[in-house]
Amino acid sequence: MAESRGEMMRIWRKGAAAAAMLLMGNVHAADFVAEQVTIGKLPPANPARMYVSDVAISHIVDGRMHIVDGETLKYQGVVGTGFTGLATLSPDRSEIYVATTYLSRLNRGERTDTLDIYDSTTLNLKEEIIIPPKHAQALPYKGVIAVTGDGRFVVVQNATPASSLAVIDRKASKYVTEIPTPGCWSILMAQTSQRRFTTVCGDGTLLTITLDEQGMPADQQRSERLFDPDKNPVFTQTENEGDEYLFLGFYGDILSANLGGAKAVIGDSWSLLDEKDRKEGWRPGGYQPFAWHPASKRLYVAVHPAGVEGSHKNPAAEVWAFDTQSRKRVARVPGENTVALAVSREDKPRLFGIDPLTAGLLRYETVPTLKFVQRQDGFGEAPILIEMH
Amino acid sequence: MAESRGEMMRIWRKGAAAAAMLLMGNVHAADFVAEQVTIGKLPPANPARMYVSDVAISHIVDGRMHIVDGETLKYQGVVGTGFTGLATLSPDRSEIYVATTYLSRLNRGERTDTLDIYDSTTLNLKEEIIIPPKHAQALPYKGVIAVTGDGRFVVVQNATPASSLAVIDRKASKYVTEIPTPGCWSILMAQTSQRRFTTVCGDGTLLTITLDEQGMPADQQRSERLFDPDKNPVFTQTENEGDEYLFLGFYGDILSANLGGAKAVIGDSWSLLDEKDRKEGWRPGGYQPFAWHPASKRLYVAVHPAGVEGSHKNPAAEVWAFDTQSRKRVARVPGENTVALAVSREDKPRLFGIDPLTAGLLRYETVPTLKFVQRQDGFGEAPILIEMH
Amino acid sequence: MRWFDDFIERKTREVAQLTSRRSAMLKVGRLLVGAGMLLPILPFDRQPQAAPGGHGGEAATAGHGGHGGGGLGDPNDDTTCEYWRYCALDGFLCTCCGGSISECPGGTEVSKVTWIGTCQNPNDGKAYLISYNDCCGITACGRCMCNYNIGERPAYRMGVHNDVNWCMGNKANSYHCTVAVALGIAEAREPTA
Amino acid sequence: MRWFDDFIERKTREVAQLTSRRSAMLKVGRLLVGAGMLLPILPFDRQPQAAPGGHGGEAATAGHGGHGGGGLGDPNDDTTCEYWRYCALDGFLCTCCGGSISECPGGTEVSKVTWIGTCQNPNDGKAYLISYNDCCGITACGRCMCNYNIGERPAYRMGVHNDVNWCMGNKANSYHCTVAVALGIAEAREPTA
Repeated sequence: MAESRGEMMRIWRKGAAAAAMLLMGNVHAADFVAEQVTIGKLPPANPARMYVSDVAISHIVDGRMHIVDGETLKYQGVVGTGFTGLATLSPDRSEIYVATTYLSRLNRGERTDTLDIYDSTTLNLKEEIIIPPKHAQALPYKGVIAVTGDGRFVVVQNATPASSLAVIDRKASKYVTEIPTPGCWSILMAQTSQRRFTTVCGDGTLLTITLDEQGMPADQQRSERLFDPDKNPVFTQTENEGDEYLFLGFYGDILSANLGGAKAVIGDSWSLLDEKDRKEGWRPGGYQPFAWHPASKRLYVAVHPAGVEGSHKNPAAEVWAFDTQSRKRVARVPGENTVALAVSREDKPRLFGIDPLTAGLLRYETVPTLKFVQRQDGFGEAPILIEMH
Repeated sequence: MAESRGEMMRIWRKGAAAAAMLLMGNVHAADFVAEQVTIGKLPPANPARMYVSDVAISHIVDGRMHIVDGETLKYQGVVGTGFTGLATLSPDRSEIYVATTYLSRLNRGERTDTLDIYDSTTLNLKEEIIIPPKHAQALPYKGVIAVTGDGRFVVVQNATPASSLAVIDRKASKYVTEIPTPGCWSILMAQTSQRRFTTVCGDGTLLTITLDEQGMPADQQRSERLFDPDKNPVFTQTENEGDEYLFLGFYGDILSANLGGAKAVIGDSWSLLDEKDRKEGWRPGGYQPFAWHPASKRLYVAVHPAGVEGSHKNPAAEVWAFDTQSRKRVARVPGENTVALAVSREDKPRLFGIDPLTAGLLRYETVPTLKFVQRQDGFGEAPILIEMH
Repeated sequence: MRWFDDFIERKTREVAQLTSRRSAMLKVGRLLVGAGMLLPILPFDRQPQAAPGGHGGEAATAGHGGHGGGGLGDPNDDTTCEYWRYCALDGFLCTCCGGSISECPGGTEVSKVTWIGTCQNPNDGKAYLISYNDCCGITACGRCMCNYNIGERPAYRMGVHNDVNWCMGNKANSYHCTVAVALGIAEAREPTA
Repeated sequence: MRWFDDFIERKTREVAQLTSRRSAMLKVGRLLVGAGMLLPILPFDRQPQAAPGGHGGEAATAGHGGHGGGGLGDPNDDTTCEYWRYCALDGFLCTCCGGSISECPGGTEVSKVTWIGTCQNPNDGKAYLISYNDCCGITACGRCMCNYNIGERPAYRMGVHNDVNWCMGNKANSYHCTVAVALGIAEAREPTA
């Protein structure tokens, strides 16, 4: 008995196929070839592929990034993002970066922060780079991790709670340095420079940092005031076309800045709201409350009426589309409770959202006009951020 | 700006009370004493306190044992049980033992298995004893971890999947040895001996192991056949009065054995079912399908009608009470979908259950007659085992 | 190697005896569906959700089951618990996690050890030996939790037990989801009880 | 230490400006309750559940909210999201996790750093500075998730930001639940907008 049990284990260790051969000797081998278990990989990506970050707060040590085909809203795979992991993709979309924390005893013990690097096709872990144990254990807002346009440096938001940035050299697979950024948050990459990024500061200015070729800070310059944080705070999420960045104010303003130079240049601003909207108290809200498709000059905003102090994360009653040239609203459709918006980078872009009531993903068509077309529920527990392929 | 931010952090590090004093200097100090945050501990236990194991399979690395006051079904605290942790209490209820796995990178990396020891009043971790990385990554059934009556040795079920037992010396805080138990499962402690336990084997026999004073196996003896595993399998859960152990068969039999000696002695068996019950297909089902209160000779069983092959974990349609002396059913009440039953050790015992549809805990009174009295939903995600204080 | 052949013979007999009929499976299955045992989120409804865009077929995910579906799951839809091969499966369906009936999702590895069920294929009436391999090493999938127990037995019969993590034999031993591959055709007999 | 006093003064002004009225809080609160943002399990209803045995008062737990409750939560019941001190709280209520309004549950440690809100007490009409301390070092509680954001601002105003883990400054830095202690009385002003 003991011996045969032992042998059973040994057989099984050869895998299902071997076990199948053996078992079938005594069953019906005729006409049946035992199936093999294989490992899948992702199908070729389309522009509608979504990477959806989920903080899984009820099991906050075990967060996830769900990969979903936006054309069908079919689940394609998952990358574990650990304890308040912050995730993004390389500019060429071949790699997924996750800055996260691992504790030696799950919820306690020694803290190790890493930048985990996954192949975005096989979803295999390629590398792990140890970083200082300071990565921001924060909700995965857009901009808390970013990559230089040439793919060389990954920059991660830190919080202890003092704010700083960690610079990691992806090519050399090593951590480079920490840049203190007191009172500032988020990383907005310049597009015409491969060594420059900007962070949003609590006094309403923008701080632009330029790296040298080794990833060390070579220059830091603070802009004029972009916003009044007391009277007219902005969301940290931004959208951009090249170096032209758009910011969204709590009370419905679109602000802008050019982040290409060593010092950010504040651009003009305008309001999404007309008199009637204002009277009805419409305001933007959510965790990723707007999306911009520069080629078509369309801006999409998640909005709710009767906005009050504290409603800035409220789910959307409507999604509004604007033409950023004419600065006019061109469509308004049901919001489906979305708290996030992202638009695919393609000629006929699709707009995606997240309904937190159902952990649902939402798909809108934008051509010829904005229109809600599909919902699929049950993508994890607390998805709040969409990154498009 | 930078300096003051830095100082802000330093102030906060002194804690809320210090911050309060400082802030209040500029607010209204009058008549208000800033509150302090303290750390609680559990109130004195009553016999109705429950320790409820929850495998949290959707985040299987982060399981839990919920502590609940059975008198009120009020949540009292939680102990993290890690990745498929197996938990139990010391005989004197002063300590909680959790045998579990920690992976160095949450879902991958180096595996470390530990026996974690918590104070059952403060819920603080007292000690961690490293054990071989073999603890059974299994659902927390009753009997997969057990403690000798004198509290000295903790015995943990291993599976690689080959079955063995790990013996840990609690007093010396060290792992002692591994005892191979091929084809057997579960640990049933003898009560009249402090160094003896029995495991249930797949050939229907019981294997009794006697330890020496160092915790090494000194003797192993196999009983006659208790059950026919092909024709009449038993659940691994057992209930006992002293060394008299009761087993429950899939098809409604109560089997018995005395586990006090070096070799288990098989006792007699009887059926819970009468002819009509059998015709209606009543069967026991669940993860902890029965409970026994020896003092009152009452046995409680979770049962469902129209039982078929594979229904042995089905939630209960009814709970039946039996008098184990007369072997007659004395009550039948609604099952509330319970998959677990446990009875408090007190004169007027209370019976508790788990409804997996709602992660609900159920409370029944048993005196004067069995009666469902309370339900409270939402205790974790997948609670399946109750241990009473 | 005679003892070895004996073992295989006994094992084969054992699983054959555990063979169950589709009808029994359905009866049990529905009840367990309602029960939602081991579900991360309860209660839920495992009806397949018809995706509005015509790209349906993905089952309701654990905890977020839609209520728009109708009737029993299709025994030929491998994204529903009612798929015929799942008669002894307890876990997340890899078909809902980016994999397929025989393919572990990207980033995982296949469990080295498995448990075995015997399920009847309603299309040919034959009983098949099914190997349930867990896919291992990444965070739990959490989607399409199923819990069928036909032929399942307690851990003293480990090879037909489904309440353990079958990634336990792997170095990367966390549990993600479960595939169900057919190993061979078994004789269909009436279950023992 | 002049710069230091300046800081405190500025900070105090800042939080005072963020003071909000109860009426606003209720409006927002109900909407967010419906939204269930950051909920582990969705959707749910945060009405307090009346425990049949007369031992009620524990709020519906996240993911398993009952539908038997009625009306708004009581602003004086600290096991409901609508409790007045929770106007900028985003997390699990320690009052549902074995702790109290000022007591972390057993086995945890208190966060060394906190975020601050200013909430109006409906009983005396005064605005109080509330320190939200996270309780740290053990598995997340998962019960009574609340998400109010009155006076909350993005992370460039870290002291009034609630979307970070405030256990980050502790050695035992996983997040369990949140308490809400009153630090002092602030001047009640109209919120900025």
